[in-house]
Amino acid sequence: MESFTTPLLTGTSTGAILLIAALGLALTFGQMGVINMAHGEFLMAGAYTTYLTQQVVSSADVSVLLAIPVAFLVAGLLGLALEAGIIRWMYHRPLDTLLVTVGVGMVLQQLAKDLFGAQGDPVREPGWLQGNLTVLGYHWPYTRMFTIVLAVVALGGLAALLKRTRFGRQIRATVQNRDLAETMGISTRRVDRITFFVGSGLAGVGGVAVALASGTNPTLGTSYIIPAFLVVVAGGLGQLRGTVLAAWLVGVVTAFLTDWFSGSTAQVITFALVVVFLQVRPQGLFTVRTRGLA
Amino acid sequence: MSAARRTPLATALRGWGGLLGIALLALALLVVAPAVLSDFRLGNLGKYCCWAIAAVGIGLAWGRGGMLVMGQGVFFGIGGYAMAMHLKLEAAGPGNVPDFMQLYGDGTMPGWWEPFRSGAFTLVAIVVLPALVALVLGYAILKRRVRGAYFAILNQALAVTFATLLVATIKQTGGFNGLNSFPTFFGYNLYDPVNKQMIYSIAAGLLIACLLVVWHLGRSRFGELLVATRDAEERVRFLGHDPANIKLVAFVAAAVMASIGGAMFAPIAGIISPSDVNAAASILLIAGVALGGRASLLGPALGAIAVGYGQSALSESFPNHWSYFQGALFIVVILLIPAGLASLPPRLWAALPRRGRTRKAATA
Amino acid sequence: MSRGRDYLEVRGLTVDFDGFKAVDGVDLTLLQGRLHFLIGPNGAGKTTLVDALTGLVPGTGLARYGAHDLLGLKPHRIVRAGVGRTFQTATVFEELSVLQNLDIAGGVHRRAWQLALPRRGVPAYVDDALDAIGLGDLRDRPAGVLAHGQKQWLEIGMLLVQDARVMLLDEPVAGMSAEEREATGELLQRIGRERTIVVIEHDMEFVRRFADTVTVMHAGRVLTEGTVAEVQADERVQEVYLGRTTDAVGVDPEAVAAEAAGEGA
Amino acid sequence: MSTSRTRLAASTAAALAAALVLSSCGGSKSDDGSAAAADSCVDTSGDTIKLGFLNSTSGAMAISEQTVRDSLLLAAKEINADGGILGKQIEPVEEDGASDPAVFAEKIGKLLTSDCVAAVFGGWTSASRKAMLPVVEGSNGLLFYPVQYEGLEASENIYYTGATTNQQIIPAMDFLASKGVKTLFLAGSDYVFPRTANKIIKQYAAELGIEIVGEEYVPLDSDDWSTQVAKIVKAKPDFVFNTINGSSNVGFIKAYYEQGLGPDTSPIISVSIAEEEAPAMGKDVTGQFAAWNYFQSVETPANEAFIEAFQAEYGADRPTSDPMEAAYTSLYLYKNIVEKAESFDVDDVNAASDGVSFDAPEGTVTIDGENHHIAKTGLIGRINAENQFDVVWSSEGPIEPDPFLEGYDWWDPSAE
Repeated sequence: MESFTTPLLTGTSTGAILLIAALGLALTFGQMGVINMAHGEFLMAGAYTTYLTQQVVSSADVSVLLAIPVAFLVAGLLGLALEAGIIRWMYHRPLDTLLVTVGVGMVLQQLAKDLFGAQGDPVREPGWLQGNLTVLGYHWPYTRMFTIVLAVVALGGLAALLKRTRFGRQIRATVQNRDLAETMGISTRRVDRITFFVGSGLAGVGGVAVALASGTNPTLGTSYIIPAFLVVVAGGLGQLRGTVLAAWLVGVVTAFLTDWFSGSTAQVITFALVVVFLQVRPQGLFTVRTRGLA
Repeated sequence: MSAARRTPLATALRGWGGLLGIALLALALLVVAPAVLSDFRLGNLGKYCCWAIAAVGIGLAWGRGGMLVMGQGVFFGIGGYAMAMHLKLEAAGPGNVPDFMQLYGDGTMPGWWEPFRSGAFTLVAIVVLPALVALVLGYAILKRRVRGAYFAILNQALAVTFATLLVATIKQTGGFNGLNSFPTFFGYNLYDPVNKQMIYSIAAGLLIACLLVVWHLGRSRFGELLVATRDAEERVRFLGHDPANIKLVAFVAAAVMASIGGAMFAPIAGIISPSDVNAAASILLIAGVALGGRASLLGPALGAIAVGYGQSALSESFPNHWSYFQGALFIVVILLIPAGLASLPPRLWAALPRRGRTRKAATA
Repeated sequence: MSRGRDYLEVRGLTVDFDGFKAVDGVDLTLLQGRLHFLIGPNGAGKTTLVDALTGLVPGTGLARYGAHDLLGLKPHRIVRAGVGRTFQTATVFEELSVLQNLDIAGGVHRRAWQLALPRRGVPAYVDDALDAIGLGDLRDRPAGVLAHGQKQWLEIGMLLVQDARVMLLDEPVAGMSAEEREATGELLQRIGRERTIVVIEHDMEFVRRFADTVTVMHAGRVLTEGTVAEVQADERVQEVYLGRTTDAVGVDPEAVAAEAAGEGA
Repeated sequence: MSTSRTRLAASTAAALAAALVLSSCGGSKSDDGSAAAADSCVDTSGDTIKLGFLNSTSGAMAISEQTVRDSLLLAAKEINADGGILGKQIEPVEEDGASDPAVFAEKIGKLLTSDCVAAVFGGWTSASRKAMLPVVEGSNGLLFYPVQYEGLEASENIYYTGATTNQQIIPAMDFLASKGVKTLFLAGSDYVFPRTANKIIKQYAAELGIEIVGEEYVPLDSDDWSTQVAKIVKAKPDFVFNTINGSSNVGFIKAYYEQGLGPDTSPIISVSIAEEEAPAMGKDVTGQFAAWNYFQSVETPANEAFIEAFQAEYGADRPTSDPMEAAYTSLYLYKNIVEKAESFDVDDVNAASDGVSFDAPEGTVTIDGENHHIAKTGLIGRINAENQFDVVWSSEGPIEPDPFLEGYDWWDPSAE
């Protein structure tokens, strides 16, 4: 039983971090078609924000909770700056956005190295997250369970924003038909900016979860960005349900493979599985337009 | 209708111009460089040439075919490791296994190493292996109409996976350390400066050869079709072509060139390791192509050489800032001069006020 | 090839978008040598019908041309089978010259390996098409600088080069001046003798002037079919375009606007 | 006309191919693989001598390697102040290895053949050393490598001033045996050093009667250890042998404590956590162990002087660690060999190196002229509340280096 519960639970919490990272991407990539390769670095920024919050507010009990909105804000503002400074000039060149943001990611990574050192800094978990819960033989750390809670909150918040608010309707209208939305009096520029802010902010929240799970280091974004993109791709665009399922599956499958073989083999097989999956279900991967074939 | 008459001439000139450019580069690389550079600098230039060979392929796949091949390190690695395996076996001598297998493993050699004892097999494998991998992978991805960002992401994921696989297979591929210590190259002593120069010449020659191939493809109907596919893939479908096939050809060609570059890189650098083929290495290749001009003929090659040189030179003077330079390079080039440096001279040329031209137009 | 032997037969063609039937059980027989016009209000399913016939959207039923059922083929195979189309907004390769645009369409005349060769001279089929569309003087101009109407002609020329026996043209004269329309109509009549040509059109003037057969579509179905006079006399057609005179059949505000813009230019 | 153009292209290609064949024929094929090295270009005529310092000051390894660079510069400064080597002032030529083995290979080539330095000091990862090895052998140069490594190597052109396996891994195992450890769990990064170390550990454990109850690896850059740590929890080993590299340690330590493990249940003995790393683990690691040959807490006069000089130069908060000390020592050892040989020539240096010793901060070290390693004392430290290491065990005097473990009859290199 333990050999089953351990990977299932660790995989679920890994999937939760992946989900928070992927949610932001699903928003900026899925809704806006912008491929932000610096998203991983926003995650890293969120992690360092957690660290810095802890430097200022020394009580770990409070600082981590405080770090969640602050990290959202920091990463969100970074995203806003990126959108306003670079991406908005490039909406018609999505592939090029990808490369520009690779460059932005490099700069942010080096900046983090220069500011905080390459070694990485520790983040203490709050007292109320110390300890673990024994589930069928697996000592499930509270911090890991907390990432799941965080993911659920992020998911719920995003879903509520998209489905229940006026702004959410504006986003959806803009995605479906930009010109029409504009004629209806929606400021699509504003929608773009806010979407990017929220999507990037979610990465910051993911960073808090990462910081709690494994501390900070300048390159932590690179290990999440590709899996997160694979999650968005496999989940299908504009589909929160798909993203959730894909994140959970990638997390759990990787955990089981890690358990059975090794971490490296797990990475390789997971990638192969995603490619094979795309062979079977490429839906959402392409859109065919008619009338004006542009 | 002077325009109508002049344009074919201009087109012809462009064809000649490309050839002239290649000839000048050949002169610079094969004649001038060996004469003026020290052995050490020439070796470095040889390394840049290997990257440039891969970059020429990227120019074809990305610049002309619109496929952002962010995982060319994989093919670079296939060629590099194939060559390195042969050189390791050559160093081990007939019947012996490479030294690292005795150190890290149990001294037995995996069966798939055995054919690489043959130099001929290795040379064939350097071309055929990447072609096969690119064919299978490209077929799976491109036929499913995966393109744009998805294609790029899957490619990069592939590079990450490939590097992970290499690091994890210590007994088979040397792991993180990669393969190194090659005393000889097809029997030629690699420590001998004369032979080093010879290997440099081969790399530079192969670069020129790849440029000629791309020059030719650019003038061919395939070249036109490839550009057309990049600009309007669906439209090409309604010309009776399967765009996937057209892109597949370019993808395979780019893979083979990357592999050739990697194969020369191993003996010149004296090492091939996961860090030469991972996602970061793949992105560095893209940086050169973007800088030089992705869709131009010489741009990718010159850009790759420039980035290689920049990395050596800048890391000598500003060790900590190479990452900033590289990041800034992406941002500035892609944002402001997406067609790369190759696009600047024509633009400057066009911006210059020229009386001669106006007069000509007036009389026409 | 003798007149009238070649034809495209459509039986029970249905295109279903998640329960919404954009094309619903359409039967059509399109004969060689005639100019067929497909009219109907916006959303009638005209373009979707053409999309289905050219493999752009999946359809069920039968669309037989020669030995092929088009519905089972991929787009490029359909083209190779001799069925070509144009789009509402002209899509030519703007950076390539007129000549290169025509040449690039000549894939059916070449084997795959020949693609690796550079162009040498101008093939006869390209020259012929160039003459037919009357752009000989502009052959070396980049297609991007052509006027709107010239782009449409170039697209028709590309269909000629690719040897399309069946041409499905989506509003080829939209935005053209009166003279250009006339020239286009004559061009279609000329090349239509040996081909099966289907034109989706809103401009009734143009339809009246050149149509041999008119098919009226409404809500995914064929409403009626016949000569211009027959169709105009049909009560159901008038009902579909309720509140308008028969003269304006098929003219919707968008088309009027486009027309005005075209004439103004 | 277009036909003639194509012909021209074809003939150009043919001409190039011919040129290639010719250039290949120009290569000289020597009979054997022996190095046909160029003559040394080292300039010993002036009153300075150039030495190359090759460390990564950028990339992932920069944080570690910068500390080595600092120690080397300190040693150079001290030696210069003391009159230099054979009366010549050291002129350091600094290069960045950029954490990339290929760059190390390129840069050491530059230092040896272009800058003409007399010797190079640096390298950290095994990959960087393996990449430099053929270059330094090819040009018959000298490299001083200051980091503990997986052994199984001895080059005429490299001096290894860090520990080989019988000076770190084997003492650690002796220590575990002395503590009565019966079960051991192996956790490492998925690369050469941990794999090789664990191969040795497993064979020696069999000899010592210690049972290996698990062996897990994660990729070098991975932070997620929860699955593997769950296996440790299940196996309940007496000790965990940690060969994890770099920042992966943070994730490991985190998961280890979170799942309820600690020094009182299954303590960890590490071979890569030193003074620099201990405070960066995010957990209080007091009570855990590490095996090295030097700790900042070592009480020798030389160490007192070293720490004082280092902190005066770089700040009182800077800790000193084993690789830093080994780098510092390497420059002094080089000075001593050169002054014994009275020559900077590589062959003269090699001829004189056997038995040369230095009173290093870790204690007296002596060069073995046979394998170019140095005799060092094995130490086990236990982390205290100040993140310093209390020495709790020490080998009986310096251990003679034995990189190929020839003196250990339980060692079978071809076994799994």
